[in-house]
Amino acid sequence: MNQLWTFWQSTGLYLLTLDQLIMILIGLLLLYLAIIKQFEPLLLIPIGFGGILSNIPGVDIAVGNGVLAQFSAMGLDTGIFPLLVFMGIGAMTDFGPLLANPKTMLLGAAAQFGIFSTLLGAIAMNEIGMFDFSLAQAAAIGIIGGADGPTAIYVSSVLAPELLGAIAVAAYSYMALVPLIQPPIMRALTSRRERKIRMRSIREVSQTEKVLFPLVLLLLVALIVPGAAPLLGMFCFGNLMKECRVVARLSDTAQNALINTATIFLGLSVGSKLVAEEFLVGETLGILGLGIVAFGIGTMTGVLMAKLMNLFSKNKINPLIGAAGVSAVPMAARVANKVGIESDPDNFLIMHAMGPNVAGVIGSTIAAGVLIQFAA
Amino acid sequence: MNQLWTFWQSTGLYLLTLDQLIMILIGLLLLYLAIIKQFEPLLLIPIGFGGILSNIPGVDIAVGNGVLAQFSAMGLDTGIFPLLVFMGIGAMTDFGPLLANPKTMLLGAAAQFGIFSTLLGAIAMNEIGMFDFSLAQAAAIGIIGGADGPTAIYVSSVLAPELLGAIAVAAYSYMALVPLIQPPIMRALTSRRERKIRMRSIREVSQTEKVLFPLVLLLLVALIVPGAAPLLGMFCFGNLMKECRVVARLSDTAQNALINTATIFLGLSVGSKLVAEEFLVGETLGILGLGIVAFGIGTMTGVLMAKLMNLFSKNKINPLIGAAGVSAVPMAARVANKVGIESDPDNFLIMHAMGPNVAGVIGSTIAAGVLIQFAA
Amino acid sequence: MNQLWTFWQSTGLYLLTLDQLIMILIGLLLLYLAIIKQFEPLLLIPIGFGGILSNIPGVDIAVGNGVLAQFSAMGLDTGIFPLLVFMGIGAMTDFGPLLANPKTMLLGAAAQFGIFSTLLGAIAMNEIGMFDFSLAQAAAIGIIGGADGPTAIYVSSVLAPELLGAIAVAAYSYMALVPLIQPPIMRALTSRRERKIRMRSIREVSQTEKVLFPLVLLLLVALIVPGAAPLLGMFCFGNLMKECRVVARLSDTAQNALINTATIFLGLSVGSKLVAEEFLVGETLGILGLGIVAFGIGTMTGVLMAKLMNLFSKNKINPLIGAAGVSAVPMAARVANKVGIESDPDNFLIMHAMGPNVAGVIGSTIAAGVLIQFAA
Amino acid sequence: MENLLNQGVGLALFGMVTVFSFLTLLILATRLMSFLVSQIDSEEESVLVDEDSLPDSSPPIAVIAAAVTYYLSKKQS
Amino acid sequence: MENLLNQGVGLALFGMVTVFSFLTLLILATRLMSFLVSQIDSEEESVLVDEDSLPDSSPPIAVIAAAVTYYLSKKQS
Amino acid sequence: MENLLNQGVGLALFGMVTVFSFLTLLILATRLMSFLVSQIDSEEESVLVDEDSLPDSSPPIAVIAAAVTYYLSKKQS
Ligand code: NA
Ligand code: NA
Ligand code: NA
Repeated sequence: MNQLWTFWQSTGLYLLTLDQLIMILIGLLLLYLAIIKQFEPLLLIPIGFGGILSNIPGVDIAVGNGVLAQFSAMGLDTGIFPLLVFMGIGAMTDFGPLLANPKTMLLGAAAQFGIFSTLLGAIAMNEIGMFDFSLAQAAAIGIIGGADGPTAIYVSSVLAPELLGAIAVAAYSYMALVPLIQPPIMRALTSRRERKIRMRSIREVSQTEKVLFPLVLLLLVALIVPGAAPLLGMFCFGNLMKECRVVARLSDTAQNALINTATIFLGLSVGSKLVAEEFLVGETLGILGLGIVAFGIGTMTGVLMAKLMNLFSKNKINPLIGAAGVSAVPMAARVANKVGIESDPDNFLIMHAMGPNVAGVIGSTIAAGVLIQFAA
Repeated sequence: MNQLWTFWQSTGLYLLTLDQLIMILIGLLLLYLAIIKQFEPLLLIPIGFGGILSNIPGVDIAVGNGVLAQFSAMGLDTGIFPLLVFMGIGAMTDFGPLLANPKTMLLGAAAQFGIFSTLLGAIAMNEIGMFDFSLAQAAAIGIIGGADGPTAIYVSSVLAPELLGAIAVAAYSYMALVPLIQPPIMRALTSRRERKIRMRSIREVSQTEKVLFPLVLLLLVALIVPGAAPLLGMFCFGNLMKECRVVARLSDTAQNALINTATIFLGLSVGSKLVAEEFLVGETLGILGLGIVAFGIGTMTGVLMAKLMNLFSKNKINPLIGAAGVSAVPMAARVANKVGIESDPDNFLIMHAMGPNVAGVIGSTIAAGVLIQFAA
Repeated sequence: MNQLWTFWQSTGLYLLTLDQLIMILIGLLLLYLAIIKQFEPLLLIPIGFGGILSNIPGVDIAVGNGVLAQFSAMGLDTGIFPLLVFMGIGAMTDFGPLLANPKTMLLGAAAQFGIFSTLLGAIAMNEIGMFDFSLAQAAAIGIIGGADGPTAIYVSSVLAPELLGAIAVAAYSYMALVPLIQPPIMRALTSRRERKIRMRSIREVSQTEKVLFPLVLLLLVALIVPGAAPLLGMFCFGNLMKECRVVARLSDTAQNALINTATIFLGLSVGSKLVAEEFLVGETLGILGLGIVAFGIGTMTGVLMAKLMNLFSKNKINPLIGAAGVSAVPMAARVANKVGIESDPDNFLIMHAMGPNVAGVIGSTIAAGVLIQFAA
Repeated sequence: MENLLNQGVGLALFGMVTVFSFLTLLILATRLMSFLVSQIDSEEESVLVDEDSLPDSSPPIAVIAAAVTYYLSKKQS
Repeated sequence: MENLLNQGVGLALFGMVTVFSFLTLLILATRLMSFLVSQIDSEEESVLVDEDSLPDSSPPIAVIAAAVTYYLSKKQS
Repeated sequence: MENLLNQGVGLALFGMVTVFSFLTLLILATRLMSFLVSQIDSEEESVLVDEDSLPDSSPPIAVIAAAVTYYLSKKQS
């Protein structure tokens, strides 16, 4: 009898708290979003599953010597996993469209207003007494507006590890929601005529330019915003391996086995931060609310910048591609294309939108560098 | 001359002890079994080779800062390597046959008698004064009966790291010997008529069921045997990645580059435990002896449970598939098929045997969870 | 204004020192050599890029908790990365040509004179008061003459980590320069008639011999030079996985995902040693000078040994293949073939040269073992 | 020694009972799951893995917010 | 609190200016790079990635030695 | 300094002798190995890698047990 009692006390049925139950349900919800709604499944499946594992009572998984705690210590607290993912993304990125039309970089700059206005929003929430965010925390929340997963995770692991779970969940969820969040804003800010603007066909970019660009980018970062060098450095390294064409086997591994492994470990590690005490707090609500505002403002400023540029240039830009400046590669570029087709079924904007789309990645990395350097 | 003497003293010829020589020969024997007899070569080649490396005198390989000592500290002492292998196996496992005929799970339960009777056998050896096993050691020895390599390694790394080498060698060797150990027992316990039983064809299982099953399994584990959650959690995670079909690239890496890498490191790490002082002890003989008994009893109880179930059910089970309940995936299922064909050349049992076969994996993981929770 | 000043002080433009600028230029030069001149790009691209990252001012990349510092601590200081690369090379090596004509191993032995004469050269530089190398440093410099990248990195990580950057750069640069360094020496030491010697066609080697060879090699190492066992052990393990043919999936991962990942990390880690204080020193000049002498002497002694062997043997060896004994697989073997074709367009030496070429790898590993055992 | 024997027998019995109970429950849970799936599948076409689907218009992310809010409100009361 | 607000506004302004300045400079640098590449490419055929090329006869490794020498000589003087 | 020179010359000589001795022994060992393999191969067909073979009836795992037993018996005596 005594042994039965001991057993009963060891079961999850006995030990499970309401907090843990809610977190397990949230984990299942993330899996549902990832599998059925196809919300960024590559990250949300490991995050959701890791979140469930982390809230199983009576066993050390996300704490102590548990396996997820070890993954987390190995690659999340150290920044290694997001940097490896970023290297792999670099090895998959084609800067061709951006090089063909460099001025679209300004769209990728403008869309980063989302980051900084969210930072201000977080501080405003402090002002009205809702929360008590530090500057570093506000900066980490702001980075959700960068619409770039590994950057958001990297920045929060440095500035506000205690908010990492909520920030990562918000960042990936809203990236998946881009097709819902962006179109109404894009339609509201543009006339039908603007949406019909056809852009000039893109010039072909030589391989030499593609090889040199990651080096030019890295050197400029080194000279101006060194704080962005770890992130952008790994990104440029991946891109150089791809474009130089003499290390195809390394580039292939960076794009496949290595990024996949890093993604699995990164997702599980982020999942290990979904423990009730850290996630079931009012701040999470604030983060979710601020995150959607961030995406909205980024979309808005991207579109407006395109309209502003059209005032001064004769080669008109279709302002829809400004929305792609938030990053969320390649979803936001596809959304720009889709909204464009609504007004003119023969106007394919996807290649034009890829330029601001990858510029948005650069822009949010620079913003991340500034935040890490000055908000830490 | 002096330098020659120093050199001579640094050579293996001078330093090699009898113990080390025997261990190197055992390592060569494992390689022979793996390469010529094809005994579980994926694990026994790294284990055997690691065993040889670990017994080279005059250089730190399995000790100090040696490379195998580092692998071992990194992934064996921490449990990471066996868990990654288990994740990969999950990503390769098809629960379809089990879902088509869930009651065959009972066969996978019954065959775990092998684990617990071996535990008792180890304690009985204590009683007659042969050895001096602790409860944790007896439990770790028992898990050999689970016929599942990563589970055996994981459990012994937690409960009895000092026996890990012998337990891993015994577990993989006997898994390879399943085609020799099982058939006589299967024939002895069944009539020719029973061996000829044809089972109903298996229903098709929907993809939705396959996606939900790893979650159902994980949640049940969380509620009842949390101690099994690390092992089964990683297994279910691998399986979910495979079945959900939206993260094919992650599933592919889990099934290939990642499990292969983890297998190489795991095997070498286990090999680093094959040092003479730990392996050349009487306990190893006891473990080898108990291990074969464990496989025999598991086979027996699997078959007998099938016969018992037939007493109460009108859909008769061919009792040969009970033997597949020990795990040893997919060897034991193939053996059931082969013995079945001896009695009726048109009776293909392989698909029916896959159900109890994977149920045996679940069963031994649950047993492992109980042992870790209550014998530690 | 204050903030602008703070920002200005945080930029690379303000912080960059002349040393760092020079190192960044050297990093760019390495990338140029790797990409345009195709100097060993697999290693020189990560090394060069890592070198640039490491010299970006104002941010911790190669120091403190920087990502390259972490890679370096994880796998370079511990020896793990070069050993994994070596395992992969083992899994890609075919000992067939060597087994067909074992006496060509003597060529691989002779070419290691380059190692030891460079060691003496380093000490001679001490004598004339140019530098102040310790015995361990001189030994690490000598290993450049082994013409084998991972071996050079492994040895210097053990004997002289402070020289690792310069030694690795020299080793890979000269390996890439083999087609320039070797031919004049080969032509000077051989007569046109010798260069026209046709060698007997190579016998077919059985698979059994190929499986046994790595084990014979490992056991001989264990008995005679245990210090070489970590390097040669991993090499033989890779080769056994390939030749035994029962673990094709492990061999495949060792040859692809695993070696590529290790190469990326190894290259970046070596790059992290290219910091100005360690690289921009007179010793680097000495190392670069000694390195080219090492390659020259190794080539010379390889060729001369072939001529010496021809005095005692009736099966004449074409002395050009002696130059392949330096290692630099497979470049040196190709150079032997190319120089041979100059004299006789129908005389293909490539297969004959592969024997001494891989023997050179064994030879330099043995030399490395001796140096580690007696110069540490 | 006697004590170890008792412990061992207890652990063996208890372990075997747990394994059996667990797998019996798993049979029931699996059957229930399969039954529910067949019910749902017969109503609608398979919902799984529709490559072209974009997220629909009622973002379930709101559920997370709702869950946290509800939880916090209960906690404070 | 007031202080945090000030800091935040400062950081936001400053961050946005930096992002814009950086990307503007990047546009200029990219254009310059593309221009130079087009000049060089028009002179000679593409130099990149010639599979058969062996290293040519003026080993640029010498440049490393030269750089280090030059640097050291300046340092000592 | 003189000492370092001596050490260096000693190490160089000794290292070169070791490399040569090792590879000479390896030639002999390789030849012996190839000879033995050719003898065995001529007697029977190649034994390696027979995909369909199942473990035969005299389990060599027993050899491990025998080795350990033998070793222990000698140790105790
Ligand atoms: Na962005
Ligand atoms: Na089992
Ligand atoms: Na060599």
